[in-house]
Amino acid sequence: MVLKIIEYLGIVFGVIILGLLYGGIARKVIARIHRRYGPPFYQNILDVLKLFAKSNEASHGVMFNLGPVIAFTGVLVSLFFIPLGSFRPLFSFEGDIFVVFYLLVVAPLGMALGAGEGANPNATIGIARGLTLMLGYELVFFLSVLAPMIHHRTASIATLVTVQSAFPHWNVFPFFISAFAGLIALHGMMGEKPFDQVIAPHEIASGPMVEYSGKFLGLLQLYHAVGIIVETGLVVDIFFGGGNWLTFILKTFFLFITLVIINAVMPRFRIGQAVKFYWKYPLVISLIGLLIVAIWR
Amino acid sequence: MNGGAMFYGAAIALIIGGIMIAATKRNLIKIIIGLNIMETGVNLLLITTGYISGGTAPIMNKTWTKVVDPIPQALVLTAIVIGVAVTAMALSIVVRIYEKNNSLDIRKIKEMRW
Amino acid sequence: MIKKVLIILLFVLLGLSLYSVVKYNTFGEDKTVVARHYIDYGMKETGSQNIVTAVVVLYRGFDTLGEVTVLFLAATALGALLHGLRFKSKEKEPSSLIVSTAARYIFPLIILFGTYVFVHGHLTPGGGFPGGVIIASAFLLLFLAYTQKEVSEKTLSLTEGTAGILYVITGLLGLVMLNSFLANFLPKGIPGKLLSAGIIPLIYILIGFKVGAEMTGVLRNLKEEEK
Amino acid sequence: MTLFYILLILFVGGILTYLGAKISKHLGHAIAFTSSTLSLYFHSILYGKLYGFTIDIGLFKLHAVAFSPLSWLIGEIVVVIGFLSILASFKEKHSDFYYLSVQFLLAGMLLFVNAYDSITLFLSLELVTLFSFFGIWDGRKESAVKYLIWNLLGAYFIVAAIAILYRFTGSYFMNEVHYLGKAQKLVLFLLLFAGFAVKSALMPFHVWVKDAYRDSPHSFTALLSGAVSKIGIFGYFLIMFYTFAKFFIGAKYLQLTLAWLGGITALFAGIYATTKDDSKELLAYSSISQLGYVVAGIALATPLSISAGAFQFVGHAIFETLLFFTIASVAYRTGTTRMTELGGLIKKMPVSFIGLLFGIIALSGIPPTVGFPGKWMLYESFIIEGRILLAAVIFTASITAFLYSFRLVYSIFLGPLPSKYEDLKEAPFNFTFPIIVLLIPLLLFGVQPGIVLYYIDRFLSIFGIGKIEHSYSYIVTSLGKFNALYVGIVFAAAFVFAFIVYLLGGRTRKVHQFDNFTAGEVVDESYKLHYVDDFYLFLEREIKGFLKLRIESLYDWLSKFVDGLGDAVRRVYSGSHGDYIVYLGFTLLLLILIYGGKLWF
Amino acid sequence: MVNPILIIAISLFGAFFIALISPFVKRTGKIIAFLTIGFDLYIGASLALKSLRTPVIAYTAGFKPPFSINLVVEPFSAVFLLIVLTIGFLISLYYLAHPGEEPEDKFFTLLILNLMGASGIIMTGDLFNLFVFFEITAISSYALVSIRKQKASLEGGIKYLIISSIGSSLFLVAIALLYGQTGTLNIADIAAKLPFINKSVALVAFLLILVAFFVESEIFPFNGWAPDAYQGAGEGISALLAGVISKAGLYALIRLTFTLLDLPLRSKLLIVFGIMTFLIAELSALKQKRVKRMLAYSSIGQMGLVVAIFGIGTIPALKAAIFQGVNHAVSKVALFLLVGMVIKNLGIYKLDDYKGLGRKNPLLGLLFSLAILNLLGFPLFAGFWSKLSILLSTGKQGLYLLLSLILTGAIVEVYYYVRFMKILYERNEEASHLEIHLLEAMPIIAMAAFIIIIGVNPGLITPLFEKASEAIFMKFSYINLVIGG
Repeated sequence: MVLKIIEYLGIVFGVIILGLLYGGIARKVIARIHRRYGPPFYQNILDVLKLFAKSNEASHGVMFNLGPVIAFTGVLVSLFFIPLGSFRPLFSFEGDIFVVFYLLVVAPLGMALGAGEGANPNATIGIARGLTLMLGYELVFFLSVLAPMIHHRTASIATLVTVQSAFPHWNVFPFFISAFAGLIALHGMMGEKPFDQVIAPHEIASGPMVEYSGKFLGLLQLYHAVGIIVETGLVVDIFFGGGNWLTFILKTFFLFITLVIINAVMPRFRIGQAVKFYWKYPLVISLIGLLIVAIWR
Repeated sequence: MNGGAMFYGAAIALIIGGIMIAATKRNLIKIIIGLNIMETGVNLLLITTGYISGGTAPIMNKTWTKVVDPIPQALVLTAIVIGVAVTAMALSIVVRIYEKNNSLDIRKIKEMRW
Repeated sequence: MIKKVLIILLFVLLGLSLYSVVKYNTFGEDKTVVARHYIDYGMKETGSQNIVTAVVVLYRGFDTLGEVTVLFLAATALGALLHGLRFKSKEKEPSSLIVSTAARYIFPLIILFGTYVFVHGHLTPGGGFPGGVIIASAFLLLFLAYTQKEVSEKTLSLTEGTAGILYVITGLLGLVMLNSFLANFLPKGIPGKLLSAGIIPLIYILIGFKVGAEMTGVLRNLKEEEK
Repeated sequence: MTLFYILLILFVGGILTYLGAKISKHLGHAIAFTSSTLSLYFHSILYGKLYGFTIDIGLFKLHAVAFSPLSWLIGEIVVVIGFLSILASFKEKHSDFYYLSVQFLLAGMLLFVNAYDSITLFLSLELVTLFSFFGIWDGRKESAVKYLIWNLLGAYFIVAAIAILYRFTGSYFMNEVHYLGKAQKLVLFLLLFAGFAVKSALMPFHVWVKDAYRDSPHSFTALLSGAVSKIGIFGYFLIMFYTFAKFFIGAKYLQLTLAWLGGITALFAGIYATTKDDSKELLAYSSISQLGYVVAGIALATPLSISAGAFQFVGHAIFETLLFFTIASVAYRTGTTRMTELGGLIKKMPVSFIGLLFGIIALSGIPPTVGFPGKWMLYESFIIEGRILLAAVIFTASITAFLYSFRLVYSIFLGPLPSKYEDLKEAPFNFTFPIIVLLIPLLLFGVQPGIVLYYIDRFLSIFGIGKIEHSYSYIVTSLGKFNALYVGIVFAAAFVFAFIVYLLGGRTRKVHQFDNFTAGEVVDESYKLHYVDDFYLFLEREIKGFLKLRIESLYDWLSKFVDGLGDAVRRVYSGSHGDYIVYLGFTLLLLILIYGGKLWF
Repeated sequence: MVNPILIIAISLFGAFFIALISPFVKRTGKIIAFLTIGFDLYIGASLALKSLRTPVIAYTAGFKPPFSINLVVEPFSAVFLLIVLTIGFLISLYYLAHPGEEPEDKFFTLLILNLMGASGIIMTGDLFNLFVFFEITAISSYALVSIRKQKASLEGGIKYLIISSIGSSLFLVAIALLYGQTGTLNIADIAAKLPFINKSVALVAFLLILVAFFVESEIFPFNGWAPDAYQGAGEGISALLAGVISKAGLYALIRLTFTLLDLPLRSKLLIVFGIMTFLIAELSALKQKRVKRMLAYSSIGQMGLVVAIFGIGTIPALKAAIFQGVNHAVSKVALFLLVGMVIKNLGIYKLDDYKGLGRKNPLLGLLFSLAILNLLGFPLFAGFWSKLSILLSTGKQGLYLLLSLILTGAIVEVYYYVRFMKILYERNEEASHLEIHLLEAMPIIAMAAFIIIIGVNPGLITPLFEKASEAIFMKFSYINLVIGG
């Protein structure tokens, strides 16, 4: 029992470190593309440590404090329902893809609640944009994920991973259209350019995070780090066959870096444009993907 | 044209003529006259219905041979009285209307509508 | 104009269609059961020589009661409607000497004639209604001749009220004695005599008074408004 | 006969409340409290029993029998919410008649869910309509009129169906429709469905909801949304799985049409909800949207989807009521329900905030609350049945739920606190008590959905529909599995972990809300820091065309048309006697010509 | 010994008595009218009770029908007699505390005679006698409508008089036609001879009778007089029109079309004209600004509905129609009397002037609401059961179009009545307080009690309607009753 708990704690820490490293590498990659030097790849770990070390931080109230905690809780909970490579947390069998969908919402909700109490309109604008954007990408993501699900007649992520365990059986091959739509959705989900209206540092000063500093920002960094692994991991599990811990890390890493590279060269949509974009192209693509599945079956 | 056709025709003509007068005239007195003509027509119709060829008044003294139907006569008696009553009623309303409007024109009393 | 023509057309058509039905009713032929019965047995059953009177007062006496009521109603309604009416009328000229003198002599004669008509209702054509109206015409003459002449409302009211109540009581007596409203509970006598036909002359007398009073009332009311 | 006595208690209690309140307000309150408590108690002890009664009123016999297991469940929802609503309404200003109407309304609803013959059904439906009308009447009369007209329309659909049913079956009992033809069954079914659709505010019969919910007394809105709308849903269950069960289970296209109707309702209402400024209007649309899920679920008529619908419907009763009670408590203190005038109340009304927070969490369907299992089963059943587009529509609808529910919680409780609310206190016990009470099932059924599902199972098995695999904590479908208890445990553990991490950090210091990041400017109240006006303006801009397409405009046109017709028709009465005579003559001539045309020839 | 004649005799006695003493003792009409009508009601009620077991027949002048006029009280006429006399009694009770129209003695004489005429119409077994009583009712109604002597009442009165006299003349033409064919005037006798009548004559006579009594029972397009008469008349008289006069016309219509001339086209005509009236009147009521005119249109509409349901002609439908007729009478009379109290106190006529009255005067508001809700057919009120029976009986015959039209009209009706209720309960500080005399409110309270008691237990009264509808349905039992035995 104790061992089990320690094991889980270890995984959590591992994921956190991994996520932070991904973030750091992303900064580096972007910098290089922008012909800058960029920070070291471990910079994010240092940032978090620094932030947690600070004290005497401004707090605006209980919900303001709890917001980051809930956000972090949200991603941690989702983590336990997603198979991480060969490592299958106990609960990944006890909840399927729809559970994960809804668990993934908890984190943004927590952030939103916390930011809301900060009484900074920038934060709220960011959240409103985030929710609106959600109206765009979530549906696309949902529809693209449905394709392999319907084909394999299961909603359990663990089962999906099992059926595509060998290389040529990756879902991305038969469902490449859906996977493509899913990747566009993932891009928005992760808030990478051109879908970074939520943060939009130059417009609304980092949006929801505007009032946060110190350990709150640290928690949000952690949330972000774990979020990267959870979201890319979900796509890897569904479309790219999961794999053992090494291949899983590699797959998520390459997926993430691809998105980051796109991010680095893109400008930003207006929020209306972004939503409209999702309703136009990816949605149609995902529907075509579903249609193919329907015909194929 | 036999007698029946004549009397019945006259009765119907009176009725229709009376109604027509009531419908088209504007003077209240004329309208009431129209109604009276109509009543007369109805009475004629009733009486005609009770007529028996060659019959006399149904008074059973020594001389009677054939009498007309007494019932319509009784009915008409009643109907006449009722007609008088209605006319009196109508005239009294007209008097009042004249008092209010100083006119007998029914177009002046079209205030209540719709 | 077109409207008027259309209306005329409409009613002419209505008349024609009514006529086309009315002509199915036989004309001048012998009548059926009920009328036959009245003609054959009427005199025996009622004691009245005048079958119309028998029908009016006995067989369909209930109608007649209604009829009286209608007249009463008209008088009352007239009184009610013209109550308190005051025209700013022009000065009334007194009528000419000829009229007023003649009226003085003719008035009692008319009254007498009216009385004769309603008393002999069961024997000869006539009856309470004509008689009453004749009496009222006497009062009309009076009103014409003497413009200032008044008939007391109290008298009229008393007359018509009493007559009416007596009529109802007569009917109720029939109900009490013969178990039928307006039944002839008096001896029938010999048809053709003045004192015959049981309650018929009685009722006709009451009707005569009542109608006389009511019609006079109507006239009085209509005269009144001219003041 | 217990049910009869419950009804009697409510009826007599209502009258006594009315009379008592004439003597003293408190006496009236005491009587209302007593009668609602008694009815709650007596109804609760009926659990698991068969109960009912028959009374002869001369013209008809009224039968009330708990023939469906849902009867008790919905009855219990009704008495619980009724009790809470009455409790909360003591603090509000009401006419004496209000308490009478609420108690009569409860009686009507109890009678409705137990009605065994169509006369009783219609009688109780009309009772519900009338007395909820009086409830809203206590708020604002225009909306009450609108409510009444619409609900009468629904009732008339139902009475027409009953009349036709009576013609063909010669019976007032609802279940004797076997030997009707298919088309007849369809027409009857649709008539009844439309009737109940008005009550449960399914599109396109939803237009009364916005006004009725916004303008009814706040504690009464909870009852309206939590219990009265359930009447319509119970009606669906009644016709789909009892009266027309054999017909409906087989009618695939009909099921699909109705399910789509539910889905579209859920989506459209969700979108409308995001654009509303008034919190009660927003919740009204959210209520419509949530009930759309229910319809979509039960219309699909598989055991899983019915369970989903039924669960969602229990969940809706809990969280929607909770939300309306929190709004009621806010409105009680601040006197407004407009979100633009509120803000920052979390510091002043923590209990209400917690209620609203959990309410919206459940509303958005986030586990481990009561909102999730229903939605989960719904998706699973749609995918299993291959209704993918429908699933997508529902899914989109549930995203809109995030949008509007965040707007709700932010605009009222978060953001800066207007200075006029500095001295605000938490709402009185009458309001916080219902909130706290409703939080219990909200979480309990969230981690132990089986409690509700076992009850739904009884319904499914009695009506021979099938069964789903579940225990108290987990549900299994052919697609996947969901263990609510584990989600709950993981949640707790993760929260503890995250909190520990939080505690690891340095100390914090409390600052005023205006003391914030504003690019160096010093702000005060003259700066509009509360982002509430046109919250989703950019979204509204994108869907402008869609928002213009409203069924209301059709209804407006219709009402204008009737109005104009009335104006035109009454001109027949031209006031001229000549015209009247001509009408008379003309009609007579016409009749003679029609029926006696041969007279002429 | 209860004899139907007594109603007529007592009424006449009362009326003549008022005439007799009014020149000497003023203002006794009120009391005498109240006593007379009360006595009438007592006799009527005992007659009705008796007739449920065995129908009562009374001959006049000691001869059997068809040679003399007879009065018949069987369950159908008993129900109408009860309606008419009860409503009349309540109206006279109302007038005990409410000032009558001037001149009072004559006014009450007219009232008594009007009721007598109505009960005569209902009881008589003779066609021509029916005409006479019909005229008594009509003439007294003309007088009662115009007795207020204001412009509006005179206008209403003269229009009523013109249209109604034409109607009654047409009736007389029909009588002449029928007499010419059968040689008898007894309703039962003519009905028995119906197979031998020339078809065309029967048809035209039927149509004439239909039109004549459509005029009286306010059926479109013969009802041009009705809104004006309602609006112009005093409020008690409007109540009388709604509760007594139109009901008597309705009775005659039903009796003559069901018993006298039982032609197959009746059903269609009654339904078509009835529902047309219902819809047109309800739509017209929608835009009215005056309370009384709105109530008038609603009254017309209700009559149309009742006639349409009578047209269906099955026993359940007849029962429903009678029930609805009773409910309409009760509600509408209550409404008119309430309006009368408002007008007496405040002198207001417009809908908008009622703003806040119900809030300020709880009793008034309550009674208004009760009457309205009953009329609209809400549960716990008697109207619910009658509306329900109507709809069920309509559906039972498969008349779906009729059903949907009724429901459509009902929605319109609900709309304008609830709007009225809304105005009554609107917040208005300037609303005045009403002095309500308890005696004046007494009849309305009695009607409210009736509404609620019947609403909770309709079984108390429906057996009566059941019998009545059987009685009117069985034409031959009536014929046998009058001339068979």
